[in-house]
This record gives sequence, C-alpha cells and structure tokens, in this order.
Amino acid sequence: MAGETKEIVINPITRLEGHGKITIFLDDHGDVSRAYFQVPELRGFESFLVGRQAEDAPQITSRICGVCPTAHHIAATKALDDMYKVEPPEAARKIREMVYNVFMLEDHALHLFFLGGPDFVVGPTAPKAERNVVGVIQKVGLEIGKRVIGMRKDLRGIIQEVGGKVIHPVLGLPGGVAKAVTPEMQKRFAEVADRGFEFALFCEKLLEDVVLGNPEYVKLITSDVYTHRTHYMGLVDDRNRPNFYDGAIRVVDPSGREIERFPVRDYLEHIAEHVEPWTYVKFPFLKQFGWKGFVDGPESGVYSVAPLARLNVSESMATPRAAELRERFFETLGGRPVHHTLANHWARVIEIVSAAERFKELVNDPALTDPNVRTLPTATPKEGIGVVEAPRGVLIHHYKSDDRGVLTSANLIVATQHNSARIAMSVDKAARGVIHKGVVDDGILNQVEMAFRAYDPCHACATHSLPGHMPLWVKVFDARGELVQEIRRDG
Amino acid sequence: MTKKTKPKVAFYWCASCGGCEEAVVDLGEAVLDVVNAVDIVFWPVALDFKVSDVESMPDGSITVSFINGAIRLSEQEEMAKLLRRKSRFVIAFGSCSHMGGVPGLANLWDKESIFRYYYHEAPSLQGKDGGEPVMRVKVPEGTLELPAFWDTVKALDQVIDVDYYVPGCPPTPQLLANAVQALLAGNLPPKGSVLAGTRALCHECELNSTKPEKLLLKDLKRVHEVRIDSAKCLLAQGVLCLGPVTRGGCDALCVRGNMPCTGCFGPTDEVRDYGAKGLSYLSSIIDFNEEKDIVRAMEKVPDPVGVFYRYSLPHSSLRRKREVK
Amino acid sequence: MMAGPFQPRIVAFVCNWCTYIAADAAGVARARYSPNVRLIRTMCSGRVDPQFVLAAFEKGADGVLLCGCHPRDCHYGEGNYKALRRFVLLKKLLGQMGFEDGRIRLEWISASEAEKFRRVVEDMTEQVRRLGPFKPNGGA
Amino acid sequence: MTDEEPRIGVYVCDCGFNIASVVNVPEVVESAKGLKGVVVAREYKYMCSSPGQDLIDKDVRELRLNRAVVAACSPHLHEATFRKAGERAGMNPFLVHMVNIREHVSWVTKSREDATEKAKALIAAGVARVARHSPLERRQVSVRNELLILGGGIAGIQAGLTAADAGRHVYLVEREPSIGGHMAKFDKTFPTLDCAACILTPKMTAVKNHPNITILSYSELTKVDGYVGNFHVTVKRKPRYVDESKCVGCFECIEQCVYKDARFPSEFELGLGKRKPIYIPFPQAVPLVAVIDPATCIEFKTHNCKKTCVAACGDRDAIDFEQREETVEFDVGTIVVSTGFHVFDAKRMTNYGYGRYPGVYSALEVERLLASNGPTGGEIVLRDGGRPTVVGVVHCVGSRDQNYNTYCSKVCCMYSLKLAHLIKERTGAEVYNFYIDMRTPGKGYEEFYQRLLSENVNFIRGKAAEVTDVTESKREEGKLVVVAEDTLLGTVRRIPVDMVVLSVALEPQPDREEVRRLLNMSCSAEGFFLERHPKLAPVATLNDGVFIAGACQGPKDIPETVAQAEAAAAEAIALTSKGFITLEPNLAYIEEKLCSGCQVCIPLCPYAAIELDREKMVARISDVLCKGCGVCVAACPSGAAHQQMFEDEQLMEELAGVLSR
Repeated sequence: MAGETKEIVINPITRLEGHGKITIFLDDHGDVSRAYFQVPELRGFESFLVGRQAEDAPQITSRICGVCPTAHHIAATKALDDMYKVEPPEAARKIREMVYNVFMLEDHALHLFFLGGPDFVVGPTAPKAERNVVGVIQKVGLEIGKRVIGMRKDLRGIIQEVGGKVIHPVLGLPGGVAKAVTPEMQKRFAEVADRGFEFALFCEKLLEDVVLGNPEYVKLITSDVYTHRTHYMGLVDDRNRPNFYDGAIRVVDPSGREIERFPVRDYLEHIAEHVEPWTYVKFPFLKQFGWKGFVDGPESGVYSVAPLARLNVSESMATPRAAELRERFFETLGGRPVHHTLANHWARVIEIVSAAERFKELVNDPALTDPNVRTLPTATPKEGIGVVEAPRGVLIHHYKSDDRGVLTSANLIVATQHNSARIAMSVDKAARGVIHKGVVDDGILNQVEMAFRAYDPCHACATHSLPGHMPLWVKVFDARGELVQEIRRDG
Repeated sequence: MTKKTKPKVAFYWCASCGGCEEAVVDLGEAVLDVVNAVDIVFWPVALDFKVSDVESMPDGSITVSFINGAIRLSEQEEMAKLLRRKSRFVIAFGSCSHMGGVPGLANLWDKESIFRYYYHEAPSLQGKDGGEPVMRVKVPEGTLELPAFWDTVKALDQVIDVDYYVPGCPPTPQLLANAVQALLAGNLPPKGSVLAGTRALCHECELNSTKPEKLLLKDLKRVHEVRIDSAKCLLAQGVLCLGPVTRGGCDALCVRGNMPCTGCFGPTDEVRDYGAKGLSYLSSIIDFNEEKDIVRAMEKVPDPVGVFYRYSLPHSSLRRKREVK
Repeated sequence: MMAGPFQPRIVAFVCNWCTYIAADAAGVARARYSPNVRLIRTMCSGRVDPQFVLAAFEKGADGVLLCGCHPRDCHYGEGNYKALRRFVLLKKLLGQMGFEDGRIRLEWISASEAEKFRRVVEDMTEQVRRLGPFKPNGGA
Repeated sequence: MTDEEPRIGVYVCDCGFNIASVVNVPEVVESAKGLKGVVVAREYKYMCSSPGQDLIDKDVRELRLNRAVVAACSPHLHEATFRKAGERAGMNPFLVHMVNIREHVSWVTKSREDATEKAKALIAAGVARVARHSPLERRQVSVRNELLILGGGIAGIQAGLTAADAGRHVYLVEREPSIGGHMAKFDKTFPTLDCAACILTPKMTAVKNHPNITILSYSELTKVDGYVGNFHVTVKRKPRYVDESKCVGCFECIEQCVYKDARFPSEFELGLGKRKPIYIPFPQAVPLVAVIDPATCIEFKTHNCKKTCVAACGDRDAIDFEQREETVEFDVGTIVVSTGFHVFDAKRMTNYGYGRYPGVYSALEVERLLASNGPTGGEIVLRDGGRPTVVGVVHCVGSRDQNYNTYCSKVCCMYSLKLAHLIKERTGAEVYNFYIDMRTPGKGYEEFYQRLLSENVNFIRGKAAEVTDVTESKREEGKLVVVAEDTLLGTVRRIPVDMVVLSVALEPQPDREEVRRLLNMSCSAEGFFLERHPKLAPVATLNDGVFIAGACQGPKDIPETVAQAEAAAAEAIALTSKGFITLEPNLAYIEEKLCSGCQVCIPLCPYAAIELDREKMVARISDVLCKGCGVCVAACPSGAAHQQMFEDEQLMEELAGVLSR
C-alpha cells in the first residue's frame, strides 16, 4: 500500500530535455517495489518544425542534441533526399558517410574515456573522485591522455572542415552536401584516418586489457542485474552487416532469429509508441507484439537499439578487423545474442574499430574528391523519411511538406527513445538488485546509475557526466513519510 | 581579484542540447589550464558539489557563473536566481541563454498544442486515444511527479540580471577561452556586453570583398535550389545570408562550410530586434517596386519567423505567437 | 485609455512631405476625426524601421499605420518603395505571429489628401476597435 | 546625446482660442510638469509672439534650461521661429522641439477630454524625445546663382528680367517656338485697356537682348538632379529644322515656300488663321526664327520638294532638314516654375454647342479676333464671314461648376467685361453678359464694371442653360439662342444672338503631373502647384530652391502674376545671394566602428551619397550629397547608420511617449 512505502527520489540524474529523474518506491521491508525512470521535459521539436522551410530541418533538428548533432543532421538530410526524390552524387554520398563514421568514432571515444568508460577503466567501486577522465588518464598515463585529447581534436577538425561547424554542422542538403573535398584535404584526412585506426585498436585493446582481464568486471557485466532478454533492432546492409549510414532495419528476437526486416519508409507498420502518464518520453514497441508493459521476453514488444543491439542483429561486420573482434565478443559472452546491458561498452569499442576502418576506406576512395557534390532537386516535395544509426541507436526522421517545401508535419523517433523501455527496466532491476532493507549508499546509487549509463543515453548527456558519474539525489522516507536518510549528488 | 585566491567559477545548464557543454570539452588541453587557473565551485556535469553547498555560500562569493540553455522550467529559473545571488558576474553562455535559441521556436506554440500533437496525433502513436503525461499521477506504489513546463521559453536575462553574454550555437571554444581570460585579467567591458565581435559578420568574412558594387536582388534562392559558388558572397548569389545582420566573432564558420549564416550570434549592439532588422535589410534590397512583384520575390522566404528568429524568438519584441481567440 | 467603447491606441509613422502635411491640411479644414491615432514624423516612409513597428506593439499599441507618398511621388525618389518592400515581408511575419490583418496598414496619402487622411484614420480606428486590444503576451 | 542632465522647459500655446478653446491647457501644463526632466511648464496666449518667445529666453537664463518643447501649431509653420528663439537664448536650435497640438489636436478633435489627453501624450513624447537631442550644426553648402525659369509666359519673362537685372544668369525654357505665352495672344488688358503687345513685346525684346538670359525655346525640361543651390538640369531641344544661330527672321523662306498661300491651321491663331509648313508663329515672336512643321512640309513627306525655302534663305543657309532633337545640360542654383495655365476645353460642355455651332467662340479665340495682329486684323468677322449684331457672353464656363471645376477662375468676369466692351466698340453690337455673380475685386475693376453698365451692355444674372439653334419664334430664326434663367426677374429668357463668347475657365496644365514629379513639388487638390504656405511662403514649394509664379499656382490676372514673378525671382536671389546656404542637419552618418562594410546601404541611396572605403571596408556618407531621407538607416543591418534628428533612440522615446496615455 502506498501509505506504507518509502520513497526515494533520485533527481536529477541528468537530462534528455531537462533533467532525468529516478523515483524508487520501497515496500515496508525496505526492498524496492518499483523504480521509475522519468524524463521530465519535452521541447516540442515536432511541433515547431511545422511551418519551417524543409531545407532548414537538418540544422534545426541537430539542436535536439549537441552531443550527436551529426546524427540528427544526417537523418534529416536523408529525409530531404527522400522528400525531393533526389539521389546525391557519389562523392556527396561518400562525404556524408565519411563524416558520419568520423563522428561515430569520436563520439564513441568520448564515451569510452569521458563517460561510461571510466566506470570500467578505473573501476566501478573506485572512489567517484577518480572515476573520471582524470582518473582514466592517471590509469593509462598522461601521454595517452594527451593522445586521446589530440585524436578527438583531429577527428572533430575534419567534421568542422567539411561541415562548417563540428557542433551543429551545416553540410547537409537534399541531393548532396554543401562542400566538396579537395585532393589536398583528402591527403590530410587520410593521415588522420591512419592514426584514427591505430587509436581505435588502442581503445579496443585498452578495454580488453582492463575489463576482460578482470574477471570481476566480466562477472559484473554478465550478472543478472544487468541482463534483459529483449528484441534488438538495427540498420544492416544487404549482407546483414551493421551500417551506420544506411540500410534496412532488421529486428531479431531474444533468440537472435530475424523476425522483421524492412525499409525505413515502412517504419509505421512495425513500430508504435506507448504513452505513460508519469514521463514525457514515449515508449516505442514492436507492433506485431503490442505493448505488454515493461517486460522482456519474446512475447514483449520491448526492444533495444545501440551498439549491443547492432551486433546482435547482424551476421558479421563490414570491415575485417571489426569482424574478428565481433567473433571474440560473442565467443566470450556466450554467443549471439548477448543480453547483458553492460556489454554495450565492449560492443561500442568494436564499433570504434569498424568506424575507423570504414573511415579509412572512404577517405582513400578516389571518388571522394569529385567536385560535383550536388544534385539539384526538381521534384515537388511531399513526404520524406530518413534513418541513420546514431551512436545510441536507430534514429528516424519523418517529414511531410507542402508544395513550397514548407513542413506540414514531423515525426521523430530518436535513438534513446527505442531504449527507454529497456532503460526503465534496467533501472528498476538494478534498484531491486542493489537496494535492500532501505539502505541506500553512494556506491549502490552508482550501480543503479551504471545500468542507466551503459546505454550512453542521449539524455545522458554524456557531457553532463564528464568525470563519469551522474548527479543523484536520494531521499529515504520512513513509513510515516519522514525523512530518515538523504544522499544527494548534484555533480 | 588578488593573487592568493583563485577566482571561483560555476557552470550550470538549463534547457539546452548539450552542445554548449561539448564546446567546453572542445577546449581540449586548454580545459585543464582553465581548471588550474580557476577554482570551480559548482559544475553539476563535472564535479561533485551540492546545490546545498552553493546555498550556503555567502552572496556574491562566486566570481562568475556561466549559464547555458533557455529557461523553460521553474527549477531552471530557481537555479538561475540562486546563482545570480551568489555570483558577482553571471554570463549567459550560448544562443539559448542569450536569446532563447532554437528551442525558443516553441514560442510559436503553447504547451497544449505541443501535447496535442506529440501525445495524441503523432502518426507512430499506438492509438490516438491514449493519455498524456500529468504533473501528479498515482501509481500502485505511490505518487509520481513531473515538473510543469511553461508555455513560453525565456532567455536568461528575462528571468535574472545578466552581466555578459557569450553568443553562438554553440559558442566557439575560443570565445569561451577569451571570456575566461578577460575575467582572469580583470579587464572587463561594460556590463551587458556581448563577448564576441563588435561588427557584423561581413567584416570578417573573406567573401565580403566579392560583393558587387550595388547589391540588389531580383530573385532570391533557397539553399537547396542553387549550387553555391564558394568563392562568391552568398548574398550576391541570391542566397539569404544573415551575415550582414549578425554579430561577428565566429570566423564565418558556416560560410566556410559553403552555407549561409543563420544568425546564431544574434544582433550587434545597436540592434534591439534581430529579426526585424534582418527583415528590413533583406526586403530593402529586393529590387522591385510593384507589390505583386515584391510578394512573388518574397515567396522564397516562406517562413520569415523561422528564418529571421531562428535563435532569438523569445528575445524579440513580440517574444511569442499571440493566442488569437 | 478612457471608459466607454474600447479606445484603441494606434501609432502612425508619417512622411514629413506628404501625410504630415495632409494631416495639417485636415486641421486647417477643421476635419474632425477620432483621437486614437498619434503621429510620429519621419522625413520619409523609408526611414521607418520594422523594429519601430514591433516596438510599438511591444509598448502597447493596438495598431500601426504607415503612411507615405504615392508611388512615383516620393520626395526622395523611392523611399516609399522601400517602405512597401519592408511592409510586405513584415506583414507576412506578423501573420505567422498570430496578427490579424488590419492591425498594421500601409497607406499612400499625398499632401493634398486631407480628406483621405481623415478617412483612413477613421477606418483604421474602427477596424482596430473591432479587432479589440492587442494584448502582447510576450513573457507570458 | 549630451552628457548634461536634461533641463526641459515646456511651453503650451493657447493660440488665442485656436487651441485653448478645445484643449484644457492648464491641465496639460500640469501634466507636463510631472514629466521626467521638465523644469518648468508654462501656458501662453501666443507663443510665437515676441513676449512668448521671450519666455524661453528668460527661463533659459534663470532656470538654466538646456532643452525646450513648444506645443503649438505645426512645425511646418513655426519650427524655424522657435529654433531661432532658442538660439537667441543661447541654446542650440536643435534642442528645441515642436509638438503639434493645433492642426493635429485642437482643430480635429471633437471632445475636450480626448483633445486634452492626446495633447498630453504628444507633449510627453516631445519631452522624451528632446531629452535625447544633441546639439547639431547646420550644414553649409555653396550654391550656384544661375536660375532656371520654366515657362516663358509673362510670369517667366518678368521673373527672368528681374533676376537677370540683378546680375544672375537665367535659362528661360519655353515649350513653344516663341516666348510670350497666353498674353501674347491678347489684344488689350483690363481694366486699363492698354494694348497687351505694348506691354509684352518690349519685355520680350528685353529678354532677347539681355546678356544674362539664355532663351531655350521650343524646348522641354526632361530631368532635374541635385538639390537646392546645385541642381543639374537636362533640357530637350526639339528640332525646328531651322538653325537658330543663322536665321535672322526675314520671312523670305516663308514667302518663297512652294505653298503659295498658307493653308494649315495656325496653332498660335487657335486655328482661326492659317500658316505654311514653314512659319513664324507671330510677327513679334522671340526668338524671331522660322520653324518647319514636318507633318505638313513636302520635303519631309516626299523628299523631292523643290525646296524654294532653301533657295530663298540663300547663303545664310539656315534651313537644315537634318536637324535632330538634342539635349543640353547645365547647372543652376534655383528654379522658378511659371508654366501657366490651360484654357478649359468648351467642347466638354456640349450644351453650349462649342464646336457644333460656328457662332460659338471661346474667349481666347475672340482675343485673337480682336487682336490687330490677329487673323482678321482686329475685325470681328464670324466664321461664316458675317458681322455680329447681337453677341452673348457666357460666364463661368467650366468654373464654379460641380461637374468641371468647383473653383472660381477669378479672371473671367474681368476679361468678359473687357471683351464685351471691345466687341461693342468694334461692332456696335448688342452685348449680353450671362453671369452668376459679378466678381470685380482689384484696383479699378469695379469702376470698369460700372463703366460697362453705363455703356448699355446688358447683364443677365443667371447661368446660361444652353445655346441652341432650335428656334421658337420668328425673331430667333437664323440665330443662336442663349437660354438662361434671369434670376433677378425670375423668368427663363431666350436671347437670340449671332455670336456666343464662352468665358472659359483657367485650368492646370495637362502635363502638371510630370512637371510636379520632375521638380518634386506637390499639387493642391485641383491640380495647381502647391505653395509651401499660403501666407508665410506663397512662392516657395516643398522642394527647397524651387519657386512658383503665375497661373501654375492658381488662376490669377496679369498684375498679380507679374508681382508673384518678381517675388519668386527675389526669393531665388535672396536664397543664393550669400553664395552658400545652410541645410537642415537631418543627415545620415555611419558609426564607423560598427560598420561591417556589408554594403547593403549603398544601392539604396537615391543620391549616390554612400561609398565604400575599401581600405577600412566601411561605408561612408557624403554630408553634401545626403538629403536625409534615412532609408539607409532603416536598412542598415548592424545599426551602424544613424540619422541626426531622427536617431533610433529619439524615435523610440517618442514612440513610448505617444503610447504613454
């Protein structure tokens, strides 16, 4: 009965659009009866995109997230290609994909060193003051630390040079990109690509050494607390290999069997959204199963996206080194699919490698420097749908327009949203797993938080947990509703 | 500020996309210099300090607070007020806190209409009859609360007194570094200054010299309709570039990317309504005198609000769309 | 303003060479018209910055009237055309911002058209009275 | 904005009862006292009177005012007055601001309450605005002292001579082949009946011989650039196919023309007389130079004329069939517009049968019939060759008529009397005048009327209803009948006559719009050029340096025209006599440190006053070329362009003020 439950409010953890919030209810034994993950703000992009000029959508929607602006920018740009029924020239397509892989590379690296990674590199139970980039640098050495920062700078430099700005780039136009790549640029980029590849291998190695070398971590990763047997969704190419930039949407069930494979233009036939009154975020689910609540299993509509999901939905990798690593990944974790949320960290470094490899391929492609990077649209705009694999998962932009190219409606399903049901489940499960007898301490909170951060949720905002932990605020009330314990971490 | 005590600095974010925080990270190594030069007393994203710590500080004891993001929630306004009280200087960091930013376009709507679409009309909803989030809801285990958010997005200086502004969506790391430098050196411009260029972007744009003697436009072009010549002023190519009406200091990044300036740095000191000025300058050079011709030429700007108030609607004279009964 | 029917407040930006003189002439002719329109004189309608118009609404105007010389009659050649160009785009923008037609109006009134000046003032006052108070809800 | 604290005095004028009877001035004064920066507010009966102006002077000295607001009449009336007053008081004149509570308030507002409220608001605006004023210096620009005179009628001739005698160079532009205008067509002038030619021709000759006058006849003004003191004008010279510099006006060519006798209607004679393809409009023409009408000249039509004219001209070789239209350009400091009037086309009033009955004449035609140099040598010979025994003179044809012109053409009564007298004198005919009112204001005019009454000219008070040849009685047969109501007898009268003279109205020239635009003037409702102020500046126009004289400003007789012409000339001379003039400082300027060099302003300037400094990449405005329209200021995207007297913050303050209540 509600009257007898103690309430813990973890607020703010971070924000999607505003701050995130976790509320944990304890039963009268002090055990968790239910933990709720709430997203307490909505900015209404879908509404105020209406009336805007279609060609402005890539720049407006990138403001949904300053951490993954490139993902929104490119998804919107592809939606415009579709809306104007126009094919970008080969060079433009390759420039987009190159920039996109560079972005995946640096964004994943950011997460590894600045965000989720520290939990592992430094160790989940280490004092939180060390669980941050500084701690990482101490662990791996200042030289490497500098290398990380330098690498990130070089990679983002490429996005800036081609995209004008690295945060909120401007290159995307229906039918192409705004700026061509000159042979001179190509040369410089190629050098960065080589270093980027080395760097990617280093990242992967680092994680393997630190994490897989430590049975304790493996135990943590595979522990039931962080495990959900859900469906998985991701973009794959014609050979069912993950592709960040383009492809078909593939869905596998908890046993890894393909149950759906469809072009994004059909997304409405496969995906629907469920509304809960206690959070602003909408929960997507698989239509064929319907919404069955926050439960996993083959009968539930709940599915998951992001690095782990991308590996789970694919048969192989498009690049050699990543393919090898993928094999080892599944061997180590007991075969595809892997259901351990924390395995996302490992999957992510494998993707760092694949992004680096793809970047290398594209940057050395002679077609990249063709000056023709625009196909001018001629068709009357009507409706367009675009999709990419954002670092945090499948990202869908869907627009309708009038004859003037002014948007009449917009529907966005952002990566983190696909995961929001599973995130809610993870938080709940983690809370149940770690909180007993009403005892709530810092380390415990961090484990709750780890469950959440493993998804690198975009409302994570990554940037808002620079040193590797999230702001938390816990209040414990006794049955009479009186405050008996408070733990608050604002930073 | 004396040699002994390092200046105390606080960072806080309101309704923003995180790009401003990324901009801080993009300082690269310089981040560490900053961290050494100042004493960061509050940075929810970075360091472990409590709001209660801030509350317990004497008023005015923080040297400077950098606040990014627009104001949409009451809690954001409260934090802003708290930091205002505790800080000698408050700096609005980035377009959202400076002028309302892109999320400010929500001022063309109200909460009700946003909810209606998002929770009742969006094509991907399972059924159109579903409910919507409410501020207080009973669940089996107890009661859950959500913060209400306002109909109107506000810029920071519409809720507290702001000393300086660092413009941009996001600001360039260089501008942040400069601002910090200025603070450390204690050579601060007059209150209310925008810490970027003093002139419009054209002055620092390489392409300005390619403008024709008399720049008059008969037909405007939307960016997707034209192959942009990277060696020629975009305006001269008929592309609506807002460089002339936008404060410089970004080094013409978008133009270097072959795309027109969209105005994230906002107006220069002498202009009080960015959009009105942008509109005035553009329409003045539309080279027609017959109303029907002018109307036709303007069809290339089907969305004046989105074009001229992309980053500044909350800060405009009108602030938001009127509710017309 | 005062009790009774709603008394709209209307700001008129008028050109020194045409409408201002027409208004003087209306005075000389003792033409009676409602007191709701207040004139602000500029040398040319081309001096009127859309910022002024928005500021007028911000400061509590219920309507704004812009007056200049007839086409081809501008004292400075083509200032009135610049006013027209700005008006066209401004009206479009105000439409998006939820303004009804008729809160802002552009009229050509020559120095000799005292009667037209009177008529326009009366029309505009009536029109805005029908629309009701502007009530800027910025900052709401 | 000066840094000193504004200390503002507010002066509210009663203007006798003009303002005070509608606006509650004491209440307005009280509210003004409460306004920010106001040190003193006063009411005075006539602020423009010297005791009124002295109030300002006194307060400046005793209360150390540094700003003043005068709430009175239109600034177009007294702004200059009060700026001078401020100046006398040692204030910069541009720190005085006028608020118009007469034309814009007391004269147009019904309720006292509304008027008082509005006055308060306007004064609040004026006070807020003036607080933002800064001291300004007037610009001085050098001026040329040449004059352009547009129109070579009596007005233009008189103005030209006056200016030329004062040592100014005059360009006299006339559309027709000869100067002289309408007056050259007259036989005699009222009321003295001295011959028009005896007055006009000496003046025309004087013009021809004056070293300071350049006559550009058969020419039209096509373009005017520049500004007061420095106008650049372009004039189109129509080809006359006779070299003006060679022709001596010997008439040989005309006599020797292959056409033995004149057979084409003469423009000068209004078609009553004939001319040859090559002609001189009238013997006293100035310049006395032949003109060829290509429409009727055989050489132009067939190119195989014997060209006897060329032979006749001989080695003077003045005839030039190849002559082309040419344009001449020159600079002048001032312009006098004396383009005259246009006679009402009587055909428009079909009920008078003009153009239908040969016996119906317009007054101007009769002037020609009476003229000794006219087609009939001054004899009244009707179109059918007969001599009239009864003549009707119909007044107000096209004047004082709702359907045509509501105004009174002012001169018709007098010229009708003149014509009546001359006709009676020449033919002994019975003359009837049909008039609505007899209007004879002017020296000796009423006396002239009395004289005609004593000459047994008949006067029937009533507007003629129609002129018809439908006879109702024996005595009407073969006659035209003027039907009119005799309002004195209260009966309709039918007067059979042989000849009807229509006293047609004086109208604005048909091309007044073009001229108005060329010279940036305004027209009054009926289409005559508008003076800056009927009493304060009757010959000035809204365009500085452009003056008007004669009937182009409104119907008037010769004495008035001559007087106005001299006035215009005098004004033009006065304006330029110092060699420089001071212009209002309402200049646009660029605040360099804000200018981004975006160049948006440059193409917008109608005077090409803005140029780009490529060194600094900033725009710069020439304060000589700028005329202060402010178009660039409104357009300047970075707020770097400003306008003195119309700064953004001044207008914003004014805006807040007018909305303050």
